Amino acid sequence: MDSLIPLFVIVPLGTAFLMAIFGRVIKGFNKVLLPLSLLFLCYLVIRFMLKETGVSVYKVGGFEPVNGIPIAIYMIIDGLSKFMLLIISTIGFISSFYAISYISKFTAERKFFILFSLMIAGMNGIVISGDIFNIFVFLEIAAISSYALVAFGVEKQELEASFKYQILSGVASIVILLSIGFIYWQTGTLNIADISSVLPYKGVFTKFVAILFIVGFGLKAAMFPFHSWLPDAHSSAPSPISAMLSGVFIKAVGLYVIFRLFFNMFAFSYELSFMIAILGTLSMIVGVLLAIGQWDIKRLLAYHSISQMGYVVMAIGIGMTILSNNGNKTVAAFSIFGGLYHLINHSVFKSLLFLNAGSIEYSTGTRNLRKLGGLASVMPITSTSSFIASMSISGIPPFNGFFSKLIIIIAAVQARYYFFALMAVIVSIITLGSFLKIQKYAFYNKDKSNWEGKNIKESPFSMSFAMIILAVLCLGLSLFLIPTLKNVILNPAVDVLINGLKYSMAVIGY
Amino acid sequence: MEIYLVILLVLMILGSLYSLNARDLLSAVISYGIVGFGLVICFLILQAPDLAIVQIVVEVITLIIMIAVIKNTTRDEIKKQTNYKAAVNFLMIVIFALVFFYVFDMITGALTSFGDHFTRMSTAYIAGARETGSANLVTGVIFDFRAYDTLGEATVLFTAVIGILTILRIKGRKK
Amino acid sequence: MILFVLCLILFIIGLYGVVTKRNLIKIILGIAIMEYSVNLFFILIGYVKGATAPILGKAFPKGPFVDPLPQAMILTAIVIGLATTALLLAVAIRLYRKYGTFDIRKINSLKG
Amino acid sequence: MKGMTIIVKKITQIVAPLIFVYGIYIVIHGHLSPGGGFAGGVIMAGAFILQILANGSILSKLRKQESGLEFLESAAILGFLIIAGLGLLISSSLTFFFNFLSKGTIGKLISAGVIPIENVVVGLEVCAAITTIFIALAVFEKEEKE
Repeated sequence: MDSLIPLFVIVPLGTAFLMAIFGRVIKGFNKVLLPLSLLFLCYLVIRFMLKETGVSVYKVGGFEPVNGIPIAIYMIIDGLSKFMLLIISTIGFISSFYAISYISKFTAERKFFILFSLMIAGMNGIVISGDIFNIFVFLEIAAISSYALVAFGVEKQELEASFKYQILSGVASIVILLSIGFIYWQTGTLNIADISSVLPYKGVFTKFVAILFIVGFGLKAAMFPFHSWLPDAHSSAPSPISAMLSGVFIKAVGLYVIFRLFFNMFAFSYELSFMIAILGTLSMIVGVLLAIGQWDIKRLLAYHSISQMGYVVMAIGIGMTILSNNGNKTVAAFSIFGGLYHLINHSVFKSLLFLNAGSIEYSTGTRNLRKLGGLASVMPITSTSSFIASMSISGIPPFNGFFSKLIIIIAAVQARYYFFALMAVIVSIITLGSFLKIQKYAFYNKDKSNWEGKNIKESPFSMSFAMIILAVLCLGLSLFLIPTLKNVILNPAVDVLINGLKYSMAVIGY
Repeated sequence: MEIYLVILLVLMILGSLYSLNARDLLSAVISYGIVGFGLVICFLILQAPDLAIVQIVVEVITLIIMIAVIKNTTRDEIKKQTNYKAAVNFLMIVIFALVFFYVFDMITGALTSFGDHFTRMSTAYIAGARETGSANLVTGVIFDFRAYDTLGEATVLFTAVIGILTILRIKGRKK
Repeated sequence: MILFVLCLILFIIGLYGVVTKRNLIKIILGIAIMEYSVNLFFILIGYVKGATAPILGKAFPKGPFVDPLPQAMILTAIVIGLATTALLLAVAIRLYRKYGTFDIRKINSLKG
Repeated sequence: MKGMTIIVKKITQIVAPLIFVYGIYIVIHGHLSPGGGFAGGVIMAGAFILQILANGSILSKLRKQESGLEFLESAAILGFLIIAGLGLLISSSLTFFFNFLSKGTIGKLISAGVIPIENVVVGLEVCAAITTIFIALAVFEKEEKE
């Protein structure tokens, strides 16, 4: 079973290279191969989830540790990696399936599918890697393919968004490389587990490097002071890519690495964890406030991404502060559970909302809410699924978003962070207002004058099908609270974070 | 030997400052070459011939590409306007630099000084040269011990090529 | 330590270029300078006094070697830097065709 | 682009093949002396770029998507992945990136197992990639006008 780990990188990379060679010659090759390969990855993850419970370690090249020091690049699959891999491959499969019809409006479909596959390969590489420099390399694969995908339409706005994104993300990459340099200077190793056993827990050095990492990966994850690139980039990309970027990319590239490094590599201090919780709260508030005045659907959704990621960061930050104070571990676990649950929920409903926006744009040719109206009668699938997703993101029972937000709020109250809990409630209410606006202006008002005389139809099969699956998942994810599912998917991931220092024990044995 | 490096680095810093403040884009790009070629000599002094070769050819290609871009567009720098925003940005950078170097000064105690590097992971890479059979240890590391990184690196280049071809399409959408 | 400080000054200068310059090409140069300074930083870390280049063979002495791992990492980083710079230039040339200028403040069709 | 004077063209005709051969040398001796797939690949690309710059007439015939180059690049990097994957299939412990050929003696041209092969594959990939990047950026202007 362990020897199947490299397939998570080999399959998407091989798919991309094969598409580059044969895609030009064989008709329809790309459209079949990419969803199939992602479906295979889904199967592989689920197999891993069911068969493997502990930590699987794979040494690339087969080099055993010398004198107890690991020398090979390690591929590691534990609960958190499996959780992220599940999100990447499911959302990736659904978005690629959606893209089959959607992308026919663009030229150079083959390049779209190649870049899509490379992005998946980059994210999978990050998630299964146990080596910081390796994480950097795969981060660059994912980032460069996303730059190109953001600019895929090559119009004014898309190029501009891509340029801004590239500049900020490029600075972030360099800062990450610099901090890897500092780590290497101090420890002489690159393996995360080995670093955690060598790095001094206290001291200015550790804090300094931790802050450099927060700046680097915070820029990639669009946390509060670094959020300015996200609305441009996510709203300019083609819709399946917006769904991938908002739903998966910022989590796998930004948040996942922050969690991994802070829980498993640094022993975090109280100040840093409190800072993370504050940053999360601020992104939550700022994102939702900036979203109020937006009339472009995708831009509005992009701002809500900042806000919803704020929930996740806040919940994890609260968990970290409790852990660093040696507080009640159950509360910390509950808070982190809420954060991770909200992470997977967000990736489902936010991708669905972006796919809805794409479907509206596909049929009507505009994203401006003022120019839409009364679409409920002509686009039933889009409007219904959009309604489900909107209710889910605003936290209305019985949809999944309600449960995760409730858990986060309860955890914040239990941890006596009443201010955070209050903010979470208020932000949730504003979110509801914002999404009622979308529902009203796009689907349910009676004003049909904007598209009088135009022939507007429901989107084609592959797009509708993708939206239906995600809408069902929106309801289905509520079932993740059932103990059987919880024990397979969420609890192993929470365990990895709660018992952070067991990681190096499991990987290198000391 | 350290003194040569210091002189080179000062030269590189002056080159980079001139490059960023030049009134003409072509001279900006050419003085940027000072930084790149200075780096080549630094690599040679620091016993990294592999990197020196790669850096010199990459620098030449980068300069050619940049000059090709400037030749196809414009050489003129934007007219300077002093406004408060630029001043604020400049001040921010200065403050950032001060804080950065203050903290850097604090942490240097925890780090080995120049030339006293100790190896942990790469002890085995040096000792295990026979295992790879490669006389060039750097090649041994990039193609054997850490070949997986190299696969990623080659993929980055592949991605960039596909991305550039994507971005330079004339028409993005079908009519 | 003076070498590390000078190297990091180069890093700050690159950052200064990215933050304060308005010309797209200058911003790209700033990013490239930052990239170079980090490359140099790694090699400075890996240097061992009196050691030789890590190559076995007749022409090369068999003394202590400098650390090959930072060199391998920077080999990777140089190529990645080339890729990012090229992609940035491609976008810059497209933007110039669309807007007729390299001024980032005139390139502002996205608002809000 | 018109290209350069006759002197430059003639000298390029002599120099470019030499640069190309030097690039091949660097690639093949990657495991013995400084250099390797990346350096050699870029040098090889440099030979092509020199030819293109000197003889403008080549540039006017080129398209942005030189399909041959793109094919070469994709095939080379697929080859790299296949070599890595072969290790997975051949070794008994299913090791990705297993060096499955005999190591030979250090310092000989044919030694170090799969490293020289990987060097050649990477060299081809880099050469094709850099040339494509240059052509794409240089030809873009011309294609836009058409």
